[in-house]
Amino acid sequence: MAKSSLDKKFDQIRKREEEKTFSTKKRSRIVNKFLNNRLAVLGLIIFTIIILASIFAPLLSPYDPMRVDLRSMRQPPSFDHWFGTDSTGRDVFTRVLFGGRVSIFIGLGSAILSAVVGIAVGCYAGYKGGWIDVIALRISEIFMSFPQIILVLLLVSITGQSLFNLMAIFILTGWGGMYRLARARMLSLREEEYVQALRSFGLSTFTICYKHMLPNALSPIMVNITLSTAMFILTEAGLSFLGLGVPLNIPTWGNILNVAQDILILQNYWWMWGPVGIVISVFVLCVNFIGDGLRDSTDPSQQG
Amino acid sequence: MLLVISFLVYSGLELSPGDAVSHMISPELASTITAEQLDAMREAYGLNQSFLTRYWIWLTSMVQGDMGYSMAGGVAISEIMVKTVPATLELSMVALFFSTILGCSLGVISALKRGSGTDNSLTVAGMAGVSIPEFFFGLVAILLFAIELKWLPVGGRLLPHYETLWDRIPNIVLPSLVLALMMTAGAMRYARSSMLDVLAREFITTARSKGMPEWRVNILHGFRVALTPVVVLIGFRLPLLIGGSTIIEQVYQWPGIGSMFIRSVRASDYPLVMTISLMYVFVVLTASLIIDVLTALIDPRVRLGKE
Amino acid sequence: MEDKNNIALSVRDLKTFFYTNNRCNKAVNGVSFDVEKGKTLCIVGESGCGKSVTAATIMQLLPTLSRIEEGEIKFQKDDKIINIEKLEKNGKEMREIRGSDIAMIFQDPMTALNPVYTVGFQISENLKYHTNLNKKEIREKCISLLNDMGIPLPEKRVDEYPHSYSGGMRQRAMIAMAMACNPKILIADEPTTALDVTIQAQIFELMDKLKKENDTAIILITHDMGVVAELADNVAVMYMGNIVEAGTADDVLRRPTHPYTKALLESVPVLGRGKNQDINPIKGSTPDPYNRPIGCQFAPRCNWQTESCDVMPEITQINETHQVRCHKYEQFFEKYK
Amino acid sequence: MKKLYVVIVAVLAHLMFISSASAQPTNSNQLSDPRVRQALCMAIDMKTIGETLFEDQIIMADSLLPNGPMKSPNLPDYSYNPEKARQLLAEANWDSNRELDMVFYYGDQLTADFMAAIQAYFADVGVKMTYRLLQGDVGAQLNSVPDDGVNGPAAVDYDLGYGARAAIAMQEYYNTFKTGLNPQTPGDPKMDALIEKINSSADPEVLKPAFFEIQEYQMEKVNICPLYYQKLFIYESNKVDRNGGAYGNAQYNYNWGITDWNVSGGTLQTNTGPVEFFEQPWYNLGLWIHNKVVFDRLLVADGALQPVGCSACESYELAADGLSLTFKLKDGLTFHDGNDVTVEDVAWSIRTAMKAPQMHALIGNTVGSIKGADAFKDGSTDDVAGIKYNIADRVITLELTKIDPNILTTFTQFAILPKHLLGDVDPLKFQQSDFWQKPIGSGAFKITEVKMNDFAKFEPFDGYHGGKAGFDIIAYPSYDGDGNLIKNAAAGKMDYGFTKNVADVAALDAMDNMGTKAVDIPYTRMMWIMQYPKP
Amino acid sequence: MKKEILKLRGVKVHFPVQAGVFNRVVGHVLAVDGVDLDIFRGEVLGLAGESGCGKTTLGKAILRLVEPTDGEVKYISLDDNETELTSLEKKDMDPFRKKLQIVFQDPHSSLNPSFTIFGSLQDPLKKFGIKSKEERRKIIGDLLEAVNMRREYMDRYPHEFSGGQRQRIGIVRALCLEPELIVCDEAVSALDVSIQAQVLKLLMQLKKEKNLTYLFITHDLSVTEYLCDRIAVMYLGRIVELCDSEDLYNNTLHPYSEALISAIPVADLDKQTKRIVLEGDVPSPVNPPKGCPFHPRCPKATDICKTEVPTLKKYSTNGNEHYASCHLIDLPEIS
Repeated sequence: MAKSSLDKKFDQIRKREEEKTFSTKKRSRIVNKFLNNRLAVLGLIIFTIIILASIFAPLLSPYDPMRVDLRSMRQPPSFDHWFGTDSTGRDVFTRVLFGGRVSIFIGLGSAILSAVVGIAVGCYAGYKGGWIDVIALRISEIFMSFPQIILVLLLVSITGQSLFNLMAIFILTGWGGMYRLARARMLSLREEEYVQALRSFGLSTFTICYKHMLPNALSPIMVNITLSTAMFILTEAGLSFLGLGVPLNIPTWGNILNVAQDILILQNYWWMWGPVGIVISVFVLCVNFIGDGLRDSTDPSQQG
Repeated sequence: MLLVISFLVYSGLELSPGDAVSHMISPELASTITAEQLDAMREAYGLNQSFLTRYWIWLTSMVQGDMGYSMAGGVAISEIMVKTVPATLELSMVALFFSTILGCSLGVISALKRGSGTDNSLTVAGMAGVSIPEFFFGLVAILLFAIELKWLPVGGRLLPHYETLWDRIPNIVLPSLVLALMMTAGAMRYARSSMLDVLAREFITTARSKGMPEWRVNILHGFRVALTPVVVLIGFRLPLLIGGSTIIEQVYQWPGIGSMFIRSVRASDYPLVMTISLMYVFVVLTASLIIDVLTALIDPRVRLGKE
Repeated sequence: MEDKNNIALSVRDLKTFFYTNNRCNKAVNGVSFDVEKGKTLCIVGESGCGKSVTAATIMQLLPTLSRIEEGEIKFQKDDKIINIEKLEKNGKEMREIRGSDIAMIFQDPMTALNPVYTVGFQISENLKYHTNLNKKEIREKCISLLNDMGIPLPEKRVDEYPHSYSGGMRQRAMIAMAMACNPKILIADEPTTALDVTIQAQIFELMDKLKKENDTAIILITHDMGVVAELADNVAVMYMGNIVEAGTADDVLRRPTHPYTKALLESVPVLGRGKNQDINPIKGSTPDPYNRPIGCQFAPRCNWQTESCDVMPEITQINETHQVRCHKYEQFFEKYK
Repeated sequence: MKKLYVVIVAVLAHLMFISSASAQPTNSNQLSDPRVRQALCMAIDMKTIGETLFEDQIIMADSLLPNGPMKSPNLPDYSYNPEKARQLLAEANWDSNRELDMVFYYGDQLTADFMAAIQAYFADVGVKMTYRLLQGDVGAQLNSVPDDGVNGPAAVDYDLGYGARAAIAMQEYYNTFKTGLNPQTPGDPKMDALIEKINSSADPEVLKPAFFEIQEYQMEKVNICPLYYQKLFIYESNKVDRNGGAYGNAQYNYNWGITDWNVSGGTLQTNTGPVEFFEQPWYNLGLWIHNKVVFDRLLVADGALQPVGCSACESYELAADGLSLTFKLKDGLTFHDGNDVTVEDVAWSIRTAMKAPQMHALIGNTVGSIKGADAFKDGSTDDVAGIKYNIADRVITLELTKIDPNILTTFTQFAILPKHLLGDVDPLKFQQSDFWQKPIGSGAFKITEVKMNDFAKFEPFDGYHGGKAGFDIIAYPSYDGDGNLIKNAAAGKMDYGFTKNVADVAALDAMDNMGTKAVDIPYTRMMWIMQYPKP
Repeated sequence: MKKEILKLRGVKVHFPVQAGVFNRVVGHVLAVDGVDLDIFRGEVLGLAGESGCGKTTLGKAILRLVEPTDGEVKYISLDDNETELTSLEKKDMDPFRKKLQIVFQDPHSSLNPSFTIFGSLQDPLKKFGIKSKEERRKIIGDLLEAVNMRREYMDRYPHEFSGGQRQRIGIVRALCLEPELIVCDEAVSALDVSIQAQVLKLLMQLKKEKNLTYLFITHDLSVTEYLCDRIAVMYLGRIVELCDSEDLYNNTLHPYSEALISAIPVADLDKQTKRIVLEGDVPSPVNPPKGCPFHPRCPKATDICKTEVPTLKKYSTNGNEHYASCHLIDLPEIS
């Protein structure tokens, strides 16, 4: 009987075990598992590269993202302009880098802030229950009974377009999910015996729920933060398609990609939308990979 | 619940700049209209009444089943709904149908072949599916299939002379597929993890211990149980689907509720915005109710109203 | 040993290793025992000793990241000896044995039954694959099985879902499922651990009855010496993947020869012995399966440990039925006689 | 001391550069300083922008008024001159930390790019500027006029605005600069007088010097910065043959000979179909396809929108003093539902137009100058004294209180609507009538099938006095400037339409099946400059 | 002379059962349904019964980890001051929380996985006035040594410990405020037998050293018999029998206790007795049977059992007080 690949792997492990040559690096199981997830590691690497590139954009590109050079518009990629130039002769590569700053700031910032709000409310409400929980639950239900993009549209049209408003809206629409997650986690943690032990000492609610319980609820929240980062970045792009995103004078990935609406550009000037489309997709993909990797590595029920 | 939401939306609209009348005037011609004319229009539309009065009027007529009239064109909102809701339903249901079937089967395959090349590539493909901005995906699909290859129409829903169902199918293919593909990825991930979850449960071992063939164990015992959370999660994603269809409707000139909503929001057409928002909420709430019913059908534990 | 024809299942030098997290866990590391027809073999040991893995191995119900390394599992099926370990994991032959010749019941009846199918359906699946009965006959058989298991109103209960059963009834249903095809061997993996004592008593009563009526051999896996005392004909005591002592219940309980067996017996209070009984804890704790002691696995916790214990002791046959895996069994045997 | 310095500089500047405009700020807003406004105008290199961004499809502008006989030959030169701009700004003590706020209301990419270009040019001369697309109530945010039309403060909050002014009548360009009517420019008695002058006659020769004067005065004051004159582009697929029909300003109605067009395949596909309803035709006069083909007018214009003769009228007569206009209607005209078109319908249409709020200024001016219009509007009379008609004779006479130089043009655009279907409608809620779900007119095409949001189908109308077209029209609901136009054209779903977006032109010209034709139209793109003090 | 530390009078804990769309309360789980019990200083009182009988809930109700629906829990201090605990404000409860502590069943969930042992344990000490870190470390270190663990272990995380070690840390936690009474909630049930004995021995030793009182909750009667001075047997939220541990085995009065004892398998081939197999399952505590809650399963049930609820009456066996609630005891009741 031919040995399957699994069998071969087993033989290897067994040999290692018998020769006592297995790696005994002292790393936490979660880190280990995450590092074993090739996609997640790849995601983390690319994620880091994109973030660093955005942060150090001025060092990486000699151009100013706002500098218009009408005489050199719509040039294909060249040594001078890696991603070519756009309709006003701005360097697309530079704009993608600078756009990344804003887009990532919006995505990550909104995700983290909505998580902060959601957790703050969710932890307390989940642990304490009572009318606070009822009210917070109702409010989150109101927000969640709208399809998110519809609510965002509604709010954008009410508050007007600006970076700050957009983030505020993302937080407003995003905290509900985090709240529910934190709450659900708290509800199950509340039954854990160490929590009951703390209660039997009469410790304050604040200490119990934010100091002792919260750290144990963090891993699914981390996963959720990554996933909402991805979602917010995509929503930002979708909103700029509808003309309701970040004001056009601020370069964001969504605003840059928006030129693809013009079929002429879509057909003839691939460099104006291709690279940024790929960067958005790859970045979101990486964030998703990281999220998935985190989920797998922190989920005790799955072995691998 | 609906009441609270309606009040919040109404007050929100009150806060937004301008009203329906000022939106009826195009900016290029705006300077030619006098303030008196505008006031006369406001009076005619009842916009000079206080906010609460207007809300009360709107609410009472709504309760009586009268959705009122769109301000921009004076068209009965019920009529607009009759035209746009089926379009959106058509689109999202087709997308939901395909994405569920495709997502579930791929997810199950992925779970059963866990760790294999198939699983990995499906996972990556699924992730990629949710990582591309949907309008971008839609536009590229148009470029490819409608403009370059000319296989499918660029958009629209009904065409003159297109009477039969068969005639209309080409129009729905692209938008629904694009929407479905975005959904599939999610459904697949849910199905996969749910299936993995179930496969680790003890009754799967029990089923195996009865000496049944693997397919029966996996499908009858595994998938059947995994279905419940998948159905619930797909239900929870329904708002996402409806939201997603908003953008796809724009891209494909699909005359649905989403594009109508965007127009009415831009035009501050209060009655229309209100009705559509509430309809969205209603759909979401109904969906969750349907999901409850469905889960009850699928899961006997819920059916009997016990834990 | 006794007449070969009496042996329903014979396990020789079985090794099953697990390969999770890129490590190798020698969960079952050379186990041999025989299961006699119509007798109850109790495999007893603490958690992690490999007793459940042994059961799963016999059924070939191991998880993906594990495999049978060595050894033989010989099953006597209609005068034919079948080497179970050679069969394909989910192949046709293995499936034919599973459920019909060897059946299994599990520890937690709450999770072992599929919540979305009726109990009747789940029992009938077994019959469908291993008998030629038609639908109606299957249903009748299901009802009669439930009736035999002492479930009241079986005609009604057969169409109910597991969640409307109580824990004890679920376990009865599990047994009905397992007994549906009159298996030669019933493997019961801690069948009562999740149940209350009064329910446990009911289940034991039932198993006892079935054994007598159907001449089924039972492999009962448990951690409770009390259960062993009540039910076992033969006993195998497992520790860290090995059987350290085996024999008839009489041999093992009255004349424990391995320090571990002895310690196990002395560490639990026995009902009726009152407050003045002496219990002696075993020192230390079960070793990490990835970091096993060299030689005798029990040595670090053993009061009788000597240098010779650095080598794994061989199995020694004390008498016809009683065997032990200890270097010092003789002194030990002497001292505690 | 500092004040003195400012005065000296101002005086010097006055002497050196600017002849008549006072070269100092009139209020706390630095933009009220004409030097700053001049500098801003000179900072923008419209020539390069035109050649690149606008693909050479625009005409440079030097004043509000389009090129033509009314154009003054003596306009100051504000073409690209960054050095001078910097110099002027220095003289005006421009606060380089101030960030100007530019607003606009076109959502297309080209405009965004244009704004980015202007931003860059401003930055080059040391002026900071950001731009934003107006959302929500654009009219109010853009055009609210301050209570005090001379001293402000401004009723709206922006510094610069990018927008356009289209007009049929040349006076329309300037009328809003009257004291108290303009949101950006403070009132000025001289300007008021000049405006009075250009409205005083219907005779072009009389008006010409008046237009010269007002142009020159405005450009000296630079209270707007003209950017470019917009062309309009009519596109057609190779299925369409106009058969000699003229091309003209397609935003309005003109004699294009549609009944003689040849359309291969027998169906003309176009955009500007209805979304929720058909817009009434007195507002955006020729923007939608139904405006053009479903309704009939009394007179007809040529491509340049000059009245050239009768359409529904048999004859017309404008009195020598310009204060009375008489039409005689053709015989046998019917609406699409078979009812006769009578002078009653015409009279009712005019009366209704006096009250209906959404009204094109051209029509508003004309109907407003009819005798008794004010009394009718405020409800004190039920009839308009200046409208006299005889149903049997099919004659209607309009008497005016003052000269309306554009009255004939008005009736080339003013659609006659059926009284028997709309007579009961409240003029204030004119658009709300059910009629606009499937309107009935007396034009060349009748509406036969409407799927709101999907398409509307028009078929030739037998009873049209101008002949019967040989093809149907299918109109899809998309409009000028949206991205769907190009998609649909590429997919062969577009046979006719017009656009003002040069990006569309490039895309359309690149297609094998499509062609475009540029038409000069009176349509000026400009930059508004807020000269009132900040609110 | 025996002195009470706790007096329970008519303690009831009812949980609402919610169902339906509006989460309406459709019934109550009568988890504890009227318990009178005295716990004496220095004794080990066993609380035995099957799962769902309310023993754990009762234990938690004493510490107010669940709020009793009704009844009184009185704490009697060494100087005979009685305090009714259930009516106290939360913050007034603090001094008594120090006196009453609990050890839990599950060694896996009883320690916070994100904190070191010291991190988990220091907050209660801080709260109860031990401000300096050195002092806190000393207290915890000393206690760790008292339970045969190394002082350095306080800086390790729970996952580095085995089940038995965790359970000992759980005991340290209960001991760190020097309580008078410890509720041991199934404290050894989840442990392997070899470890179980270690913990039992440890508990006995600590009791002696620190003068503790235990309320020992367990389903395992053999452990109870070994460890406890008195045993209370619960069934469906009520105490059915309460007596000295030896009397329970030798002079069983209640048929339920009798069945329970006989059902326990004994690891002694010489002591095999005839099992009394009870019919059916424990009824749902939402709708307990009328009359004696045990009557549907009782092999001896008569008509009176179906209608009348028996009360806990006092009898005497072997010269000791012996309480039982059964209609069918033919011993003279002692007032």
